[in-house]
Amino acid sequence: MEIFVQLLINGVIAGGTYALAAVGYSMVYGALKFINFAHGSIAMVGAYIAFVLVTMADVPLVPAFLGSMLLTAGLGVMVERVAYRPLRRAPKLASLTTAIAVSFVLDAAVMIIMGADIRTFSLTGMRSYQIGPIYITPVQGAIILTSLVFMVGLYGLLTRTKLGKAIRAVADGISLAEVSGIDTNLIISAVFAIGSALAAASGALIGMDTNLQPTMGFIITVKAFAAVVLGGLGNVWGAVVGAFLIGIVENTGVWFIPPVWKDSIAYGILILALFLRPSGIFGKKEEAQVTVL
Amino acid sequence: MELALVVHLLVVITIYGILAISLNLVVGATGLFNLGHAAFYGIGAYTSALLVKAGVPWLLAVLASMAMAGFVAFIIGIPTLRLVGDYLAVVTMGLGEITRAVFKNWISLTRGPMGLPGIPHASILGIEFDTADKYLILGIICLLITFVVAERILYSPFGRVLKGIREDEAAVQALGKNTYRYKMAVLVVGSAMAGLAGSLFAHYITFIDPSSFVMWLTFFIFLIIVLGGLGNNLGAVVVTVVFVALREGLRFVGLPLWLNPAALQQLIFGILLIIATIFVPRGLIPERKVVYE
Amino acid sequence: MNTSDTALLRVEGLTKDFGGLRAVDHCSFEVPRGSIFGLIGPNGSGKTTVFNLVTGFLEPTEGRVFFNGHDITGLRPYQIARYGIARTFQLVRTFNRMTVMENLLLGVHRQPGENLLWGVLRPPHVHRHERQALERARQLLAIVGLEHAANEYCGNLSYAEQKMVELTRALMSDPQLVMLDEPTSGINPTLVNRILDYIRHLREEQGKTFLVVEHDMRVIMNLCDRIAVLDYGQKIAEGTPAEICANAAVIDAYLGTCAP
Amino acid sequence: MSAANASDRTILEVHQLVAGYGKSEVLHGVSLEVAAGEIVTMVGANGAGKSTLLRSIFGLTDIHGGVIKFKGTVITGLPPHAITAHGLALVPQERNVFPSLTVRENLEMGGFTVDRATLEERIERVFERFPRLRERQRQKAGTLSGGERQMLAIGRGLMTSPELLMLDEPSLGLAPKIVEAVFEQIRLIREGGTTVFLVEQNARRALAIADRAYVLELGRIRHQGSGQELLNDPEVQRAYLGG
Amino acid sequence: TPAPLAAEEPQVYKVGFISHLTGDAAVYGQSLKMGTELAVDVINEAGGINGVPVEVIYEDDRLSAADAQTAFLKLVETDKVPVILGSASSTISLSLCPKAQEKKVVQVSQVSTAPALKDCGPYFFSVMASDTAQGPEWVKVAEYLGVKEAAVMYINNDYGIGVKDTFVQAFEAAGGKLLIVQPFELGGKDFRTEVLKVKGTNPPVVFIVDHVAEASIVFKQAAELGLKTQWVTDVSIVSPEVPQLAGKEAVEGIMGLRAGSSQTPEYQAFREAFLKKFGKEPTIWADFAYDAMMLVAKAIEKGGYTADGIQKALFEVAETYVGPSGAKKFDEYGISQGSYEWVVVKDGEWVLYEKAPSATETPSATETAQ
Ligand SMILES: Nc1ncnc2c1ncn2[C@@H]1O[C@H](COP(=O)(O)OP(=O)(O)OP(=O)(O)O)[C@@H](O)[C@H]1O
Ligand SMILES: Nc1ncnc2c1ncn2[C@@H]1O[C@H](COP(=O)(O)OP(=O)(O)OP(=O)(O)O)[C@@H](O)[C@H]1O
Ligand SMILES: [Mg+2]
Ligand SMILES: [Mg+2]
Repeated sequence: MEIFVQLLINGVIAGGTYALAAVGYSMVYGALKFINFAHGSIAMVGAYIAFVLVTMADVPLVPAFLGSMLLTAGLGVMVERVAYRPLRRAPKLASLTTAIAVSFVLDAAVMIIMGADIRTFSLTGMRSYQIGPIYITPVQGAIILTSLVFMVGLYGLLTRTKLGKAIRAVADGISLAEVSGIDTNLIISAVFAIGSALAAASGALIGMDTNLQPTMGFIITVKAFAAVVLGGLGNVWGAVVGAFLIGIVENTGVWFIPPVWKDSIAYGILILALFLRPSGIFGKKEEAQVTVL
Repeated sequence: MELALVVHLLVVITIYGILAISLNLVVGATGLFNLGHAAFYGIGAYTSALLVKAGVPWLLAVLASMAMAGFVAFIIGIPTLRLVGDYLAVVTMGLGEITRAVFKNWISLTRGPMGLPGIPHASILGIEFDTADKYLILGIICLLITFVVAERILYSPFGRVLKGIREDEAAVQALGKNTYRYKMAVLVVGSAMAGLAGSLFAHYITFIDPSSFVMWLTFFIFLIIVLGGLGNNLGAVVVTVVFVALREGLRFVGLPLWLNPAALQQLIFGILLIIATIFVPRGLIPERKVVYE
Repeated sequence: MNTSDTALLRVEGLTKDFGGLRAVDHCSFEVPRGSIFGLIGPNGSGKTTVFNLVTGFLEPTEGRVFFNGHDITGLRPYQIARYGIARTFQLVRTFNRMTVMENLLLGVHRQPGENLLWGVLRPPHVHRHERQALERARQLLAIVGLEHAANEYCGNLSYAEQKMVELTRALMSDPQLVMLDEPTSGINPTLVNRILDYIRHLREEQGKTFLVVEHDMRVIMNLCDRIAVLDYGQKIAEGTPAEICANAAVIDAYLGTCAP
Repeated sequence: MSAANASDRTILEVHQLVAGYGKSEVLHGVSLEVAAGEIVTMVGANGAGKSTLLRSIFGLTDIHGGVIKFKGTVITGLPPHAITAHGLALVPQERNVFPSLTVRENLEMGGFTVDRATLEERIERVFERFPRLRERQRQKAGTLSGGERQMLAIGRGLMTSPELLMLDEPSLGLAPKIVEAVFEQIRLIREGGTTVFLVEQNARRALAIADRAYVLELGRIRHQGSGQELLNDPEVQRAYLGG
Repeated sequence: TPAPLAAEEPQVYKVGFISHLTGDAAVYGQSLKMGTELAVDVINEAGGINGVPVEVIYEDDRLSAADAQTAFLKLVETDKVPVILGSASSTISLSLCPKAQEKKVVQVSQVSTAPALKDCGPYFFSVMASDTAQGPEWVKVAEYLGVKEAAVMYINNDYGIGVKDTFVQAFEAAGGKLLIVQPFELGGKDFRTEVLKVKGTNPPVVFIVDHVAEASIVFKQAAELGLKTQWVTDVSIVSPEVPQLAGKEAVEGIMGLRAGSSQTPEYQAFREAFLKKFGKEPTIWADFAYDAMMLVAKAIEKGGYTADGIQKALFEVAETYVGPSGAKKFDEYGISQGSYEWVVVKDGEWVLYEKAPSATETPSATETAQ
């Protein structure tokens, strides 16, 4: 029994890291509706920026964390300018191409600058705390908490604020948004800034929980993508639920099935879920038929 | 570049060319966002390698590997082809990874991560394709056959239905076509072609292991068809040549050692990719317009 | 099966709920074979929803649809289309990255070349069918004045031109029943006249049946044999154009005035 | 109204506009003027380039030549949102609502640049004009019926209280009573001081309320005159009014 | 006697190098590259080989068999190298070896250890002992610790499976009982559940075969989850990064096998030179890469700059060679013998395991040297 509580917690911790990545991912997806393949790589850069600030520039943890979010936001805006904006009116798959290319570039750049070595924050005093039968570290707590805070914040941003509605409007029809007086370039820059800052946060926290490698972005992208789709595209809380679901399923699944099938379990559940609900857990089927008029 | 290297690269090009053409049928023509293509390539490779090692003639083995890849595609298609867009993408990505997990963990059959060494060269009726030069001839023949078949598919009334599905599946249904069957047909055919490529690969390199069939390969082929021009087979082949030449050509640039040449090659490749996509967002040779006199 | 000889399409107690909203409410009507039947009603009264229910794009909450005596309720759209029902969409759904001609050729049912094997091998009968289809497409394009655009991508056409492509595409399959959702809105009045003439021609010469949704009363009153009126998903009236014009409820809910 | 008279109060001036999509040219040198307070109608065959003209004024096409001036300022080449900021509004013919936003959110986006209080007031006005929209205000625009959608599109265009409102076939898909209402609204809007540029296939009605009108044919202005003149012109009648 | 020279003596001796320099496993390839670079520096500073400097051409295999072949052909056909170092992964090395045999190019792998490599052919060499050698050494550790019950954790790749299999076989043959044999996936970052399963069996000792990246996470998460046990690791975890990455507390007291010996003057010199050149502790397997390059240089010196010359000379020079990773004497298949030293983490550093009996019972470096 105790074991199962810990298993569940393990799943929640893993889910938290996925959720963190998924929130930022769904932000960008919500505006541009393309698989932002570079998301994980941007998260990776964010992690390295935080790492450099903490271990090389001796910046305290929290300011370093925020600083990395800020700098990575700038990077996101730049990436959008260079690689996505010129393709705004091109087919979506063209943006997927440049997104993959951006991840090539970022991964390689970090490898050139920082080397391929595995890095770690070497945080002191990061022991795990035992609460009843459960073991959890402060970083892991922070991961879960941050992902929930980000989710609530982003949900509020998208549904309650003018910016959020403008983001959805841009996603729905860029020309019409322009004609309505919305400066779409500005909005999309904002989306990338926020999305990349969230990515940086996820990268840094994942890096603190485990370690950093220039190639760590790929798996972040994949898990975020899977979580977002499972939750139902364009749905912030769906993304988070999807992420926690994947985390929990993986971890409890591994208890019964050899861990070499860990990813397969996650994908299996994903496939099953989409078989039952082709538009994701929270995606609305009726909306998929919107155009039938 | 020396001749032997050129011949080798040409063989690689024929194999990737077949992959590109086949993925193009599924993605470019029909609009099915399939991220699991590498799995069918792997199924072809393993089927063929295992059969030939068991004494089956290559010609039979390659047919079997195409049949096997097609059959698996059929099974996979049953639950997944109801899905659209990114939902399909994530599910095919998952199935691709599950397939790879099978290659990796069905050790008694595939030797798992240890890989399958000593695969005999391809041979037809006693003609051994045991040198790269001979193999190139075989590769070109297979590429040509694939090309011709794909062209005939694309520009047939059948292909017209595929394009219609890409544009608006529901509208095609309103015209009395069972779109599910068309999608299934093209997935099976495309996957069988990938199986052919897999067989060619296995008997060329003579060693296969699960790491040759990773998701990255699918993305790589994706880049090729997007830059080639979705729905254009010639573009796919031309860009395969350009890609392979460029990516491998960068090895000859003589980048300074202190700058980490391998990573720098990746970086340059990524930048070139971004530039190219921005210049030809619809691909090098956009889809050919079907003109009726 | 209660087949009636005259009705080609029969709708019985059709109902559709969207969440809490009842878009179509126990709606019943019969479209006689060889007639032009009008379906009118205020915006949002459920006309398009009826179309979607009949053609299998939506599943009814309640009620049944019969075509030629066959119960077609709940069939998939392509199955229903194969019974001989063609439709257009209120918001056009042409295949934008295909040419006008390709759009039209897709409209033909059961082409041998649409089979994978025949498509690749293309024996003579495939070519023959293709030629016939081309011939027919050209005739139809001439009627709507789009012959010059045959090889133009549909996405590059104006709104009304796309609408014409959709109309002709629906006719390519030689359907028994043609369901048109606002076929003339946005079309230049001069061209509208030509299209109406052609619809009448198809009815007279080929005995085709039409179910037409339209807001332009000149079109409806001139064209239709019978008209059903929907309001809030319910059928509030049915009759000849003259009867409808004289119906106070209809005038009140929908028409304002009526001059057939 | 004479041309000279018009130019005094000219609000929109299009001079020798050549525009199209990529390499294909649709407008081959269109010139027209709209004076403040007018209703100007444009009619023309399908595919003549009417929508292209409106899109070009809003910077949504590729402009190869010519000048567009609004109140004396050149607006050619500005991004669309900047043009909107000058006081123009466009109700496009297609894709004229945000499908995944609710009706109310669509209206809010229409008034993106307007402050909160004014916004509420204007939304209220739109709901008064189209009561159907009030009933549907929390529904996603993508699930509206065709006519409801059109009402919303018009409502969205009114949110900025523009100086010049450009409508691309506003009566499309609307029930007869609503068409009445829309044309009535257009008259009221003009009386409220807004200039209206109207593209319509419902040409008789549109010409009837127009002060002046243009006929566009194959990307060129073919006729121009007062609404009544064109209504009575036999050639126009035959070609564009259905005889 | 001077070796037979090639017709025209080149200005520089080019040596090929193939490994994963980008992508997921780049850390290993880059590490090998550093070791190689250091060796090249040492050789060239000493005046090269008979006055001719050495140049290594580094090619990326991107962990793909097809790309590895491209890299191989580029090196062989364009750069005309008679000898190639690499690759890091056994599978890529396996995929290359038929081509190397066919083209008669010497392939010296630094750290590929799959047992199947011994069938490659005469042109293949590996400077690291086969996986099969580690299992029996673990059994010795178990005997020394006096445990009859243990758990095994292994990484699910060719290397992990190889070591695990030989250990399981030997341990059970010696009457040991395995409480759990727990695999985990390469490239993972979350091994909490795997660790929890192992914890559930309360093992006195856990034998783990893994790579640096994953192992450091396993140790960290095991500590977080309160798994208290005696860890014993394979050779590829005994690297200074592991205590750094996992955190000192998490790895304190972990035992491991070191390939070769850190006590030798060769290793100390290597470590110093590495620190000087790269400003950090020697990375994983850099010592093996160093030795591979050194052996090749010696073979060129002795056998001449031809594949056949190098192939023959390699056996001879290895007889006496002792490098930072130990003695490198090749068996008939060109596979180097291994010697192991028991180490333990103290204050975040791997140090010799004091209580160990003569840890190196396999023929030791110094014994074979004459
Ligand atoms: N998916 C949906 N979800 C919620 N409501 C819907 C949905 N689809 C349609 N409706 C509502 O159902 C009602 C009927 O819509 P329908 O499209 O059938 O009207 P219509 O009679 O065709 O109107 P119009 O003449 O404007 O085209 C409308 O009020 C519409 O808002
Ligand atoms: N996106 C586009 N790309 C290329 N050509 C286009 C595009 N859109 C329209 N066209 C061409 O421009 C011409 C004018 O189109 P436009 O939409 O302006 O016509 P319109 O006068 O508004 O017609 P309608 O009455 O049908 O709305 C058409 O012939 C069409 O072929
Ligand atoms: Mg409707
Ligand atoms: Mg128009």
